[in-house]
Amino acid sequence: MLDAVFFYTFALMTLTGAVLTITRKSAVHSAIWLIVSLLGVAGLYLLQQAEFLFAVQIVLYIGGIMVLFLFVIMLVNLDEAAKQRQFNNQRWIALGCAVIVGAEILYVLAKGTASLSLPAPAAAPAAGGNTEQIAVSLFRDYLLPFEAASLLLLAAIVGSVIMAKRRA
Amino acid sequence: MPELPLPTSVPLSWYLLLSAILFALGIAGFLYRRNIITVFMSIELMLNAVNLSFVTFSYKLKQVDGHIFSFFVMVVAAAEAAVGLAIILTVFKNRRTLEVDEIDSMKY
Amino acid sequence: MNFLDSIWLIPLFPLVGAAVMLLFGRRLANSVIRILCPGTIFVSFIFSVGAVMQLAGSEHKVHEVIKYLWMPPLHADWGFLLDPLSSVMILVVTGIGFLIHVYATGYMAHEGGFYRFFGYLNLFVFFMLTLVLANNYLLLFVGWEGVGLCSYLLIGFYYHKKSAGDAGKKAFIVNRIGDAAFIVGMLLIFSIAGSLRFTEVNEFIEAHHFAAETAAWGILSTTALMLFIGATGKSAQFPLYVWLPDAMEGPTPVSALIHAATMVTAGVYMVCRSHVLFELTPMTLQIVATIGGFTAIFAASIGLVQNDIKRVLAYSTVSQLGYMFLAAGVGAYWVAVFHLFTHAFFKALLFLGAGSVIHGMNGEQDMRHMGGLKKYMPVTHWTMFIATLAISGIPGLAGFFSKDEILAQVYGSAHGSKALYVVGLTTALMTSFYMWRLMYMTFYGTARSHVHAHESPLSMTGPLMVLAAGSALVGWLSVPKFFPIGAHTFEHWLEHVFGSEKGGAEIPEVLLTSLSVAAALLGIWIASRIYLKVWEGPLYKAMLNKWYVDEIYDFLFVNGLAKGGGEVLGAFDRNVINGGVDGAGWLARMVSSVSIWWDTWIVDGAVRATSFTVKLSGYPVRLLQTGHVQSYALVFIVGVLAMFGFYVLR
Amino acid sequence: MPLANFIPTADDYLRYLPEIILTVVGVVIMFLEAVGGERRKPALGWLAGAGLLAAIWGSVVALGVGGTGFQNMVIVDGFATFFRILVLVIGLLTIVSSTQYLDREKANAGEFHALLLFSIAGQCVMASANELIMVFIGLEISSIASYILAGYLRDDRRNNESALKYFLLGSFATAFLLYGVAWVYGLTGSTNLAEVRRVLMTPESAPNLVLMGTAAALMFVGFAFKVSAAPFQVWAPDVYQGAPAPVSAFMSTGPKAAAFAVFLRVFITAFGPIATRWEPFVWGSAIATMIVGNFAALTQTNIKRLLAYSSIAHAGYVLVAVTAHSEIGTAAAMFYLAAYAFMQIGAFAVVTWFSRQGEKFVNVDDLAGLGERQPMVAAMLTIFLLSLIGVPLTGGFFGKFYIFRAALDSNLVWLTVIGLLNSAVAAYYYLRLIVVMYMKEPGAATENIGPVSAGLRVAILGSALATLVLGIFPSLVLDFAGRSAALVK
Repeated sequence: MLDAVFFYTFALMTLTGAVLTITRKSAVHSAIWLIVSLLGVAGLYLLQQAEFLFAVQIVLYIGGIMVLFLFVIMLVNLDEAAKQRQFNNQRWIALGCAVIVGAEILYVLAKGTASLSLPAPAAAPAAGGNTEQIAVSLFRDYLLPFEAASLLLLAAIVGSVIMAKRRA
Repeated sequence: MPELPLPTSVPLSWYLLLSAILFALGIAGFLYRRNIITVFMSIELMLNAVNLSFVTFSYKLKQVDGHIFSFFVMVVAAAEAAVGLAIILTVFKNRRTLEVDEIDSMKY
Repeated sequence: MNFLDSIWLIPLFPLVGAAVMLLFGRRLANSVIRILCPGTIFVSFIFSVGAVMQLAGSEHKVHEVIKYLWMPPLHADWGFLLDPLSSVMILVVTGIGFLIHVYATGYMAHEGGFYRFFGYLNLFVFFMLTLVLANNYLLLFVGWEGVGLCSYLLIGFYYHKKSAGDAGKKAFIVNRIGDAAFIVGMLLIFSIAGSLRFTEVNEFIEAHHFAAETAAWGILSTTALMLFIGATGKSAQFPLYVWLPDAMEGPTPVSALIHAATMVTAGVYMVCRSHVLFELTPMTLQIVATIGGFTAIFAASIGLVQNDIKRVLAYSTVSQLGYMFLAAGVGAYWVAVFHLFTHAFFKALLFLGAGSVIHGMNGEQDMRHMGGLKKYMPVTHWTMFIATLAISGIPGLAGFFSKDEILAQVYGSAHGSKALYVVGLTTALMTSFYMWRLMYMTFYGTARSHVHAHESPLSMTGPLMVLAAGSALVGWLSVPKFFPIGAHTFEHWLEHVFGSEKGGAEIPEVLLTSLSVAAALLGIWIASRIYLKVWEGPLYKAMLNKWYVDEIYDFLFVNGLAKGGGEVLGAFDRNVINGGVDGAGWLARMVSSVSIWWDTWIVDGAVRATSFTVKLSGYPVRLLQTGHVQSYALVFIVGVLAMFGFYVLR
Repeated sequence: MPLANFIPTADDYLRYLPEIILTVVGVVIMFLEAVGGERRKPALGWLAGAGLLAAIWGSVVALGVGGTGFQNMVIVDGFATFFRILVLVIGLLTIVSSTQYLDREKANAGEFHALLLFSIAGQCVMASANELIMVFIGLEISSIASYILAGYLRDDRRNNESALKYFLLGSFATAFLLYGVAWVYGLTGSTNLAEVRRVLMTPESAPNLVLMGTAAALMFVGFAFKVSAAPFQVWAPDVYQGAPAPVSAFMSTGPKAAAFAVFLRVFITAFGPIATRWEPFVWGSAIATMIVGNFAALTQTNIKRLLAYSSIAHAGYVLVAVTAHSEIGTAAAMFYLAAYAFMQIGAFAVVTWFSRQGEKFVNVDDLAGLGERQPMVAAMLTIFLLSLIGVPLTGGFFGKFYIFRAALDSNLVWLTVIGLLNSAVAAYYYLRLIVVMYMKEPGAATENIGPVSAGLRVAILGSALATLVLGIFPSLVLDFAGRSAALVK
């Protein structure tokens, strides 16, 4: 019962945050509502025993990415940006399409979940907490993606420096 | 750590439905916001929807592979944010605008 | 020397010539080029003659030389096949090609880019020889596209003329449509027979005893039809003929070589090459014959009133190619090849003669400004006279034998019909009319311009004379059965490929021959009545008469009938009163006007429609590519919706 | 399992040699750029080239110890090696054709080369991926580096715009791809391609087909974006037009080839058992792509944009081969991508040279009289255009021929017919370029044109040679492609 309460709370946070993110006029407000939404998602992670991701969501997403967003929003001229028209000409068509896409996904899901037979887990999960399991898995099975991700980050760092630095 | 019982009162598919709605909201934001930064934020919403699905499936499958995939998605999101915001900044420097539909010098 | 095993060298000589021209030509003196380029073709000719003689002497009438296994999974290689069919083709290509090269050294003497012209010309011969010597469809297609490309380069040779560039482009694109069908045909053949080699495909088809697809349309019929559509593109058959008349923008030797003697016959060659397949598909054969017959009469009717000397010949070529397909369509492949062979001589001669006239008239191509050239250009006149007799079907000359045989086969063959025979006979009448109209307007009567015409140099008249001899004599290689003298060499030679003729219905050959001769004579007579009479009279009357004819034309087809029915009656009256001669001319004009109407409105309309389509296609693009990121995203979403909708709705 | 099982073996590292070499060389280049002076700049290009050559060697070595590695994360087989070498060669041609460009636009060479190497490394990761997570990471490495490359001249407005559009739409499409991956994971319990296939093949564990098809459709969005297939192709013209010419050349070949590699790998290996589910929309997309690409190209006046549309059309032909989902289809797609890469890079190399500083001359009419002023370059461009049209004795012809053969083999008659008609339409706009080059009087753009720089000359001649070799001796490449096309063992 308690988890249901938590679920509805976090779900409400997530959806409200998301709706307000895409409707608030000011970019700063949008960013703040996005943080609320991300917090809601983090809560949902926790509900599903993903403690590690919960932590990463808070530290990396909210603490890192969103701060970066806010930083950039501050950097560009905020006053001018707020005065601009916020929604483009195709907004009604766009909304309609987004609704239809959502409806279709929901429909397919609803139709599918009746017969949604997830495969049985291949092996019993190893003992230990979620973070420990992830650590084991990440550094054994997923060692290569982990290393490859470092190349990704390197490329991203170099790229953003090139874009941001002043021309020599 | 003792294993928590499955939350029986909330069916798993609700998480998936929530994720779908979140994804659609992200699409909507991408389609109709004019501020490039907000458009970009909409993508973050979509990625979160994806992560939520991963975690849910992972929970159901009693695996951590989905968690790891989500983790990589976040890493990539961070990298994209850095690069993307840098690109947005150069665009702003050159054009003094953040309205996405004014960036249309090349068309047809 | 074993020429048979050296057939792979035959295409190589012109290639070497082309390579030298295109790489170093700029530094070579014209005198060197003048020797070198025709020289390479001549060497090829020698090799061809040698190989054909040895083939004739050998037991086996098929000789295959495979130089390199090109694509083993497709059974396609750089391999060459010499059999009676390809031997006829290489002789035509190298022999007539050589003469035209010699001619071109004179004709192009004062043009810039001499080396480039000959480079392309040699390249063309290379591809043409590859086409006819290929032992598989794929290599044939390489030659097929190659000749198209060279034709494009050579039509557009006059760079400064925009119309030339457009004509080249048109030719290339129209041919692409045919090529697309050819590729499909080729792929179908591969999927049926598992090979692209002619010998293996034929063996496969014969070994598996495919039933002839008489009752229902099947895969073989589709394959054959695809090949035929490919042929209609290259051989300028209805409705893909439209590029050929425009291709006359190119230099005249090019018209003679490519658009009369060799390249345009590639389609006929290809159909004959695939005769085993076509034999099994009577319905496709029916289409071939019908399209061929229709093209023949249709193009001839347009040719009746053309005033540009080269355009008359262009339509005549389309018409004669129609004859060849008519022959192939009734199953008389050897006759098709025979006509191809004789046609190569007299049509090349006609083009070269026309070129000589144009050369002598300093570039004038409009026959209305010619006349009376006989005394200034005697050699040109006499050689063209022979060619015109030949194409009209006057007994004893080349065209007579082949055309007569076609008509007889159309009449008598199991695939033929009386209706097609009538079409063929009418075409023969028209042919002799417009050819003599050309002769009269050009060489007889009084001169209608102040250009001082002069005879062309020997390098040009020489080939004319050789071709004239050919036009007169080659027909005797295969004469009608009731002829007391003459040989049947050609027929027997090709029997090795097509098999001997099956005994069809009894053909009243003498009667048919008399009819076709009568048609030819009638055409000449009408032409002489109209043009000789008119042009020999005072200039005033000539002008008046011309004006009057044009007026009817204008009235009927330009101003429209509504303007005054009375004048139509008056015009008709005058025509009736003026007698059957003028009446026949009027009728000819009328038929031809309909064809011209088709040409201006439907064909040019198609061209206009193309540019219209191009413009039109811009609009959806503007709608789609707005430059806005979000409308792009919207397109994405629409795509996603479509895909999901597919699952949801299904 | 004992820990020792998880320690990568030496063979594992050998299997990953090309990626390792590229990463190391990339890092070294950045280091040298920082410590080296201005004079050493040209050496960086050489170093990058050497790195690529070494990586090609590395790919061959890797093939020697072929198989799966790193806990099934990668698979090194003929298919992977083919695409690795292809993207490496594309990288090589890009480097030689960009040296003069970077000089001319006064752009920083070191970082450019490093990013290029990273991007290629990402594409190699894609080519050898055996797991959706590797597909995703490889895709992102390649994309992030190319976002930056597209906007490399950051003061240029067109570059900015190009980078922004590419980035926003790229991330958007990636989100769809990821959503699809999430579903695949949820439905099959794995992201390993072989495992996904196994689950789909087993009737008792087979998931709901509607959901599975939708997952495939979502993933298709991501791949279709990368290969610029309709309706996800809309970004390509703007991005290729705006990006620096050598980068456009690279983007329209390298990432496209790699994306087709993973596309084929994922859809044929993993989703092979549900082919009837995805075939219809790939079929539709193939037709739409060919038509949109060719018809939109008809009206273009900007050469870069025209080549962008043509690259869309060519993606459509390859999609025809994908739709066939047979071994010969795969082989045909491989051959076509190789042939296409050379002709496209060659054409772009000519544009790079011709456009002059600031890319002033990029209009079709600017080419007027090129045949007279620079006959050699004009002849080379003609070869590329003829190959793009698909004239025999060029690589483009055999590419198309094999693709349509594969399509007919799989009974895709309409696709074949529409494809062939499209290739007839395509002749129209390519010929326009040839006509302008040879049949118009030289204009302002061709009057004072300088000679071609050494690097570009290598790129142009090399591409032309490759185009002709692929056209005259297609079996050299086709045999290898045919042998390695068996994705399902």
